[in-house]
Amino acid sequence: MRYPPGDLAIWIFILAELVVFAAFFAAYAFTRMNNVELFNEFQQQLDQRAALINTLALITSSYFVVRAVSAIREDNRRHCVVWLLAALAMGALFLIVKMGEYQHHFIVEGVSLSTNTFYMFYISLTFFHFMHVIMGMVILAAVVVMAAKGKYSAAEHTGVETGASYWHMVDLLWLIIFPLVYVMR
Amino acid sequence: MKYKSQSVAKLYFIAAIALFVAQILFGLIMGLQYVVGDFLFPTIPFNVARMVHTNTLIIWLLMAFMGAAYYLIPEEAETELFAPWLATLMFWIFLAAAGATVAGYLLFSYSDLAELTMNELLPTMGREFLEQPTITKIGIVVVVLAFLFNIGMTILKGRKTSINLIMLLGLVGLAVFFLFSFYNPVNVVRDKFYWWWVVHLWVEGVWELILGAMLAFVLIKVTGVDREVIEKWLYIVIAMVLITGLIGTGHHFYWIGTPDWWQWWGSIFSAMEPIPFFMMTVFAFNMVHKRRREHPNKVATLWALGTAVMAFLGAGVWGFLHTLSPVNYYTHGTQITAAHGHMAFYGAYVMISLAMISYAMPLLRGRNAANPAKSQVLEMWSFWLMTVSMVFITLFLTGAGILQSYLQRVSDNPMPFMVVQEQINLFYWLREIAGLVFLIGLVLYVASFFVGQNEPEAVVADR
Amino acid sequence: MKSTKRKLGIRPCTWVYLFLITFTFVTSQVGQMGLSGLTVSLLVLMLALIKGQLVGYYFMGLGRVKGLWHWPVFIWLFIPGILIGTAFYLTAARV
Amino acid sequence: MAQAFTKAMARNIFYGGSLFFFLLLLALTFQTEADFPSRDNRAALEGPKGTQIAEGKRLWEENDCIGCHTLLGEGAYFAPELANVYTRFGNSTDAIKGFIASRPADGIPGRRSMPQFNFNDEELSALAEFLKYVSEIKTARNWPPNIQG
Repeated sequence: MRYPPGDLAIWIFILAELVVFAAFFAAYAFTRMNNVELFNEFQQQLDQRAALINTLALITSSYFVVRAVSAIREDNRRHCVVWLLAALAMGALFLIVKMGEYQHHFIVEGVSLSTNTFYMFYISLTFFHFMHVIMGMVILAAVVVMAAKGKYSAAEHTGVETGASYWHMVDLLWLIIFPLVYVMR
Repeated sequence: MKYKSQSVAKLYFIAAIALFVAQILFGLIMGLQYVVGDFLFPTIPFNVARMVHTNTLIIWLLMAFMGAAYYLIPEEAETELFAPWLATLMFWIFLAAAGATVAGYLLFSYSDLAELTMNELLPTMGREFLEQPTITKIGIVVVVLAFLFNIGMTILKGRKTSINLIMLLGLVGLAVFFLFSFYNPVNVVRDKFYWWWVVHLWVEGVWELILGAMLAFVLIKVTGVDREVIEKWLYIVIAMVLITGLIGTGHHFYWIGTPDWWQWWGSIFSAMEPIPFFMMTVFAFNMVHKRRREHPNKVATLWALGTAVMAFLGAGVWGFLHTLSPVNYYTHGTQITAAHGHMAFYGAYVMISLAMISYAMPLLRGRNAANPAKSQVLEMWSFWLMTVSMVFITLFLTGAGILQSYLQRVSDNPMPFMVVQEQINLFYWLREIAGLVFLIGLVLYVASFFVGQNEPEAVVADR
Repeated sequence: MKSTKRKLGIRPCTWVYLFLITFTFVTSQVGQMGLSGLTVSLLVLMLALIKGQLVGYYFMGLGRVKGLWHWPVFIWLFIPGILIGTAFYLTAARV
Repeated sequence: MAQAFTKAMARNIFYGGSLFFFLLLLALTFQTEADFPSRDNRAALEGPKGTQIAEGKRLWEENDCIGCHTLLGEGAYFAPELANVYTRFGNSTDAIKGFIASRPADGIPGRRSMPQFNFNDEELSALAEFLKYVSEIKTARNWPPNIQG
């Protein structure tokens, strides 16, 4: 194969998104250089357990999507839909846990983008990613609807692969955010 | 020309070129005032010359966009314009309003103009690029609404192509974001913040949809490449424009009292803004390379390729130069901004308008496909003169800006503004000379419409 | 694509999934224990990059793609990885 | 195998991506509005002083000062930055008033000069108060970089 699975257009989009996040990651790491104490102090305010659950949720969700793609490659539409729904459920779990985290930081602690540099990065990175999870879920939901209508088959399932590729990117981003923002110090 | 009603575009294009000439003349006056401070003082003070320079630019670009819309939308929709008479009527209203406004700038002092037009009822005047009296702004809204209605109805009754939809979306966005020009709070920070919703979201947002649609239309016509291919690239390019450009607005929110975190958001997203311009360059050259036919209108192709290159240089590269907040800290509001503004406006919007005019005018004037060779050669000369002199204007202003930033802001003993201005005088003289060359190019451009009219049309030699 | 009949047993993607989960627990454990320092950070970073590569290679399916498109995720992990690693190294060197 | 790159997908990305980033811009605008009170010196806009500042801003606009000067770096680049002119003039509104009032009507031979606007004392005070208010806006990194603007 010369091209990645799914529509090439989504890959151009994925590349653009990856570049933006890469810039944010590098900015985080280099800004931390001059604010080590601040970063270390406020990193400890973050909820490690929530981050663990969320990482597991996204990885599992990504795995379910992989299974959905293999199901449609075997022309098994019903399994494809079921796996995608399971992936969506995992995405929803992520959102719920994340909202719990935000509820604590935003409402209980009253933190905002302007609180300090660490929270600026924490909120920017995670909220931007949070919006991507929602976007990814919207895409997956559209794929589920199409799959349920029987639009995909073993011969033609570019749509499933396109949605899957985007969703894996959402997972991929989190795989870096998790250690960078929550663990590395 | 396939549809009779497309001919209304001709009026718009002629007015656009006339205003373009006025814009350049006032640009030269300003350029001279930079070095001969009392030139025309106090008859035409600098601020008046600048208002005329920037406002005629905006108006002639709007004229060109409307002309382009009236030309390409019926052709794409494969139907006559919904109401050609409305288009003609709106043209005269728009021209009269524009003429009256410019005359107002020149004949009255600005404060008298404000009083005369009852600015106190809804104060919107006196903000950069939005200097038009409130009544003119309302006039623009009325004209644009009538225009949108007209082209919207045309699209509704005809074929719905991607180019038409994107053009329409861009023009609707233009109208919607212009509404922010009526919001003028006393709070300066808020005033500036929403002012950018007009200025940035126009030139780095919806105008680029218009640009993209016009470029795609011209490319389809002159290259004969499959519409499907051109349209999908168009979508990708403008998607990237908005993805980077919407949050890219943040590069204006570094130092105007807006919160610090904009420095990160603005820097990161606006650093991506050259990407769509680069894609556009690759796209345009690719399509011309893959062309399925040789179009006799060579000069239209030249303008289209010129747009792709110069927009990338002016908006992409020169924008990137000072878009990162640590750099912008020193360059904000210096001649660097002026350098970027000149090349970006010329490269993106002036050149695409001229590309469209270059493609459409021969057809509007009753030719089969193109102007006679003699006329085209002259227009190519004007292309190179204007483009090369604009490159030099930009380079000289960049030189001036770098020195200015250093002397006034970076060095250990910052000098006062006016002292620095004298230090960089040489660059302003060079810029003015380059400006004169630009004017020569413009004169040739206008002349190209009259040269060789009786000669036979250019044709393509068989390959 | 040639389809081969799968033997019964665990699919490759499931193995990848199990690896990802394991690595995640390791990373999380490091966090919970409050371990810090350059070596720990770089190890955690390394784990994350490996995880990313697994996702790119097996989940996104780039492993089977030949040519230019084989590389985007790898390059994406590599460059920020180097940058983040450098920044943490310089930070540690400074203290 | 299906077509690798379709117009339909490109279109979806355009609409979806634009909507996504526009919503993000709205979210960031919301946050900006929440941050404004701590930066934009809005306290100065209350009371009789506030009325005077509003009058000053009106004069600033109706004489197109932005056509030559920059204010917080925005405007024309023909004349000095005015966001910090209050501090540059030694924190004195009187100095600002004196400067504006003393511009020669016929300009300065061969040099750039500010026009004579014939403001009365009340108007001069309003303008000076407006510029003082702007100088007290809290900008990031206290931009402009130095007193020269």
